[in-house]
Amino acid sequence: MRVIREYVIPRIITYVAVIFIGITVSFVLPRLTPLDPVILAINRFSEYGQYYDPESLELMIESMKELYGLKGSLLEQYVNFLRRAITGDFGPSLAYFPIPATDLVSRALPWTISLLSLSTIVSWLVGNFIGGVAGYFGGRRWAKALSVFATVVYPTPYYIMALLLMAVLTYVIPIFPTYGATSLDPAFTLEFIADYLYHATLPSLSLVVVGYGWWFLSMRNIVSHTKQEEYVEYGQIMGLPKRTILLKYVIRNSLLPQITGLSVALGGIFSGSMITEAVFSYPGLGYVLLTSVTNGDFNLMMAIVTYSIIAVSSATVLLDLLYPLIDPRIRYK
Amino acid sequence: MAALRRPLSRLAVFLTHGIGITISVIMVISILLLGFVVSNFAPFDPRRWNTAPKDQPPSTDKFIFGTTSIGQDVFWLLTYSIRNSIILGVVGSVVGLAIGGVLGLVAGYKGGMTEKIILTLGDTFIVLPGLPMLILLSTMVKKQLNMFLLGFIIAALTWGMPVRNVRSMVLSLREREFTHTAVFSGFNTLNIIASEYTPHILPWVAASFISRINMAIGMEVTLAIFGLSSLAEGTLGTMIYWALQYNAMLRGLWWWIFAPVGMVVFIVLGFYMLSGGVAEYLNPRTRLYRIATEETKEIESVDRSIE
Amino acid sequence: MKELTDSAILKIDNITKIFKLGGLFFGSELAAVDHVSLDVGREKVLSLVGESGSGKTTLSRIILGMIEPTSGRILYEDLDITKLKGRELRRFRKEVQPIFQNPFETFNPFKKVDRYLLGSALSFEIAGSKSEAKKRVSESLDIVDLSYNVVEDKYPHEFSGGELQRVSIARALVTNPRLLIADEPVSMIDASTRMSILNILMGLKRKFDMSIVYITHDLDTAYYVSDQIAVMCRGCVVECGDVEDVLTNPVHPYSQMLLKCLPEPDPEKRWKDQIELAGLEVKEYETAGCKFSKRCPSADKKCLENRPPDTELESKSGYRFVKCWKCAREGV
Amino acid sequence: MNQSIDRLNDVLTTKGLKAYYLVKTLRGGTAAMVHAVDDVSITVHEGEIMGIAGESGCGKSTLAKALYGWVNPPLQIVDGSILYHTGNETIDILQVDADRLRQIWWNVVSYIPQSSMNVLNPTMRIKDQFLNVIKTHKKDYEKEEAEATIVKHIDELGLPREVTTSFPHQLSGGMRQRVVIALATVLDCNVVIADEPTTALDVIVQRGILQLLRKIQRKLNCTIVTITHDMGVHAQIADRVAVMYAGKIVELGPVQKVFGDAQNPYTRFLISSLPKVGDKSKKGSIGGKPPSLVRPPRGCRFSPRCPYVMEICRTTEPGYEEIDTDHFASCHLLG
Repeated sequence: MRVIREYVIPRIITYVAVIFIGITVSFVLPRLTPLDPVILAINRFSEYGQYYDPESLELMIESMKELYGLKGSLLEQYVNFLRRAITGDFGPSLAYFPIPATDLVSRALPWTISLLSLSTIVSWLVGNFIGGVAGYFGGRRWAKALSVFATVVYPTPYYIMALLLMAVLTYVIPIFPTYGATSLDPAFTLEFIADYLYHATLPSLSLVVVGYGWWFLSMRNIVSHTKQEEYVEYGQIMGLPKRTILLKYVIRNSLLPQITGLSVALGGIFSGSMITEAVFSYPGLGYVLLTSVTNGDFNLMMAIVTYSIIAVSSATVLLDLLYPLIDPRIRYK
Repeated sequence: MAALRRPLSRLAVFLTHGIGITISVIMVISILLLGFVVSNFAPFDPRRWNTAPKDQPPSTDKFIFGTTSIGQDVFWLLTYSIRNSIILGVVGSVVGLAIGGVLGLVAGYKGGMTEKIILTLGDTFIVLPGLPMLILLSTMVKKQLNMFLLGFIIAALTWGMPVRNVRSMVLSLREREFTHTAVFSGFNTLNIIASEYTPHILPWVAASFISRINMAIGMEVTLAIFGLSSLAEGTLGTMIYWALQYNAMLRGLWWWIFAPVGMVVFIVLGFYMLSGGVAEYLNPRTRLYRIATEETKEIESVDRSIE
Repeated sequence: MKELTDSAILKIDNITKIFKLGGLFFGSELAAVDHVSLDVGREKVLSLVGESGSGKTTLSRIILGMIEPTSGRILYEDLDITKLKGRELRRFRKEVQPIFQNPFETFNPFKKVDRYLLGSALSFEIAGSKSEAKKRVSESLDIVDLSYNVVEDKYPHEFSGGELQRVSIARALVTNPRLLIADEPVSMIDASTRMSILNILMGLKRKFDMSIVYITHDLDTAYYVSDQIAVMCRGCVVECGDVEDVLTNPVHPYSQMLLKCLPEPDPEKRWKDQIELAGLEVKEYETAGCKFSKRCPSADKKCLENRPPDTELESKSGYRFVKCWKCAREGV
Repeated sequence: MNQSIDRLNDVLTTKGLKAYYLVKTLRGGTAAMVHAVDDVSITVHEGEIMGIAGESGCGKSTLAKALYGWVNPPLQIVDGSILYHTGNETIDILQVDADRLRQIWWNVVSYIPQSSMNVLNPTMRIKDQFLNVIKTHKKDYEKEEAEATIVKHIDELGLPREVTTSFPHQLSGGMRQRVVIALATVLDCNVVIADEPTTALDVIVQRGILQLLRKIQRKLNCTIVTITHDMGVHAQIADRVAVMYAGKIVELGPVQKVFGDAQNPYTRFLISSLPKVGDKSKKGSIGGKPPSLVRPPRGCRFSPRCPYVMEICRTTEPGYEEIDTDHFASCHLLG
């Protein structure tokens, strides 16, 4: 089918290229820096007053190098890193030795994905809809008030919002838990879901509130342009009811760029959710990343980086492929 | 004096252009004053520990913003942190914008294979989730971390977006007729980019420079929460880090956590509104309308838009 | 087309331009300009006439070197435009100047207008110093009935459409060009001042022996201004020759249809018959044979499948061609 | 000729219509009034095609919007009335409230906007855009019946059936223009106001559209008001023509009289000055530029550019007299 050939295949090619370049960059960059992670790890150990005689120190460095995959030239390291990475093996995690890094990541990924998708969808829908309506009825006072709220909320970084919410909703009015996810093991029982939601509210709330600000402002901006389009004026000239003009003419045509906007914003939202998880010690990728960083767990970090790149670019490609189903103009081409 | 009159009158119009702009200008000026002027009057080096009695709540006579559990005066520490965070923000914003801008110009003007390569690279960095990369990089350089190095790391991760924006601007400008007029008037490529395109690209660059400072400050604070920022150096991020480390919130030392968090929100809001105001003021359409109505006493040009 | 060496200032030789539509690798192709060969007579005004999408603007952009042709070449005097570099490119840009459709788009809204006038004089070594440049600019402004102080220190929006287009013509004249490429110079100008610009253009041919390529969709102004005419349809030149011959008794069915559809400003000469409009015009580019065959009343299978040859017809000036199977057969 | 002119009952009359744009300059904030339509009184007969001619900036588009009752800031009606005579009652479209206006639209008068090539909603199929209009303006709306009307109307106008199921970007410019015309005439309204219906089209497609307009007028027996700067278009399809200059009607009358024996110098210039195939004679152009509508010149607005200007022209405005049956003109030469 021409559309498949013309639209799908180039997208897949860029998808693979992006992942490849991303992984290569995240592999090469740290190795370019003059510092050697092994020496760093050794220094950290010796900080706790541990004394090693020279040969055991030598042995330790050798085995650490092996564990960190720092053996041989950059190219050799790169090749066997790729060979192992394709099979999902990033070597063992140093902090939670000997559990393979991949297991830790695959355990944490679903939490992040659920938190991320839940809050992104909510903030996308709410932000766009209210932004669209506020954009259309620009002059009204409530529209201006909403705009001011969004302007204040939007630039606030995720973790600051997380801290503020944590302060207010767990300390001042303690109705939410300060950390952790659910104490029960995951099962599709009502009780588990209720407990899961109870714990996930604060982290997702901070993501939703900041996300809402971004979508509200960008949608209001797009709508203020769309409502000056000729087909909208013609809809009004034809005397169509305001509701039809707002929904079928203004918002429908303004949503299209917001879908591409979503795929561009995914990278940022992903990082944002990781920070929020760290602040709320929510057991997603962010929290695992925090522990891997504090313990200098190099392999785990590499695993997290690789999985995040794959997760984000897959979501972006998925959105790009869905786009023609929504925008008739692309579908026809 | 006359030469001064025009820019001053232009500044006056800018300041009164919108309530949003006036507020944001006041906020930004107060931030810069605090950070770069007031901080020099600190009686001692606020970053050193135990220079003030611990856990003092804010009081009007001695410690207006209170003190920390590690014996630091919150107010003076805050002024230091503002300066460092702003330096970091400016470096992160400018360097990233420069890299992205130049690559965008080259991609837009050259086209062909170079454009495809630059764009794919740029897109990778847009899609790349910044946080893990940032953390990976800073763990590597943890020891020698200073404001400029941190700025460069942030710049290295955020040059993706400007490439795309500048490229699309250059593409549309290249199609415009006045580019061909300039070419046939004998101006070379450099002259065209420098004097023909800058008035069109400037608004975006100015607004984006200001809003990118927010992004850079935000990234540093993120690093600090992970304990990766240069903890000795005083930045808004490190203040929050130590406050969290010593559970300032749970122990009721609200002023220790509130000062940096409040200041981050204040800075970010001020710069965001300023960037919005600058973008709106320099936006080609409104600027043209202003030039038109300023110069011509007659509003001839206004007639033409109305059939 | 026969090689007209001496009397042609510009020879367009089998130029084709194919645009790729759609995806990165597999897009569909559209021949905006399809094997066009045409000569621009020295000190003559040739008008390029056609509807939107006929390829006339693309061809003009190729002549000016703004677009790369897919194949074919264009000779200006002894230079092959498609392969110009360095000094030769500079000489080409000095001697061939463009005039664009929308005066307000021709000048950068944020730049003062005299920058381009003085710039042309200085960068092509017409004038050594600013004062010398100012003198040269005043001379060309004089040709379009404008004086230097009207133009000095002014932004484009401070002029009316008619005035600014005259400034644009003056800018083109500063470098004493040999050939002007005017792309729809009057279509955006209101009727009352349109005639003054057309008269200026015609004056240039007489006073400065300049050749002009006048691109338009408006047959009336083409008849008024030009000596020779080329009618384009979907990328091909279907008929060309002296404007008197082509527009008073056209041979090609497409030119005939164009003339028949011109709304005469005379209530006595109203259209009698209904014309049938093609369903969805998009497919016309893809026809292998004559591009007009789908709408042509006297088209047959041959017209649909293979490209019609260029047949020369006798005429006073010896320059008359048509691209049509029927005309080739009947040898009109 | 379409209808014999003797059936003179009017369908639309304007009395002393003044429509101005209130424009604030940025600097001092002083409000300026752009006199786009200045004291215009015209009548339109039932079942005729009335042309309104004039260069860009003469206010003819503003008049078109006012006639349709589409008045939004900065445009405001300063004076005068616009009366529609339908069947038994007469309505002044400027006085009715919003709901009544909505009933009038598409039932009494419909509007074809300028640049109709891009007025169709890009993400909505043509059929749905028709259904929207019918649902809003037809009292007892019923989907099947509406769909049948659409198909019948499309066939009547000679448009291919698959147009209804396609999106606007799938159609060519000429086809989109025809869809907009079909949209405006789907509910058999009395008056259709078409603002520059064929400007952006090619000559061949333009002829098709103009002949379509004439066919609709004959089939639905409605009145069409066409607004364009192209005198050729008026000559081809209009029964009567009004010429506008700087917000005022300078001449109005049957097309033969206006073209054959133009009384006002500006009309004469508009008709004779334009080049025409077969006529190589040198054409002059009137000097100066269209007058500012903010401070229109005193006396006759054409006086600064009129070759026959007299002293009186610069001081007093010429009257608007009927020189011949149903042929009006305003110029001091007619004195």
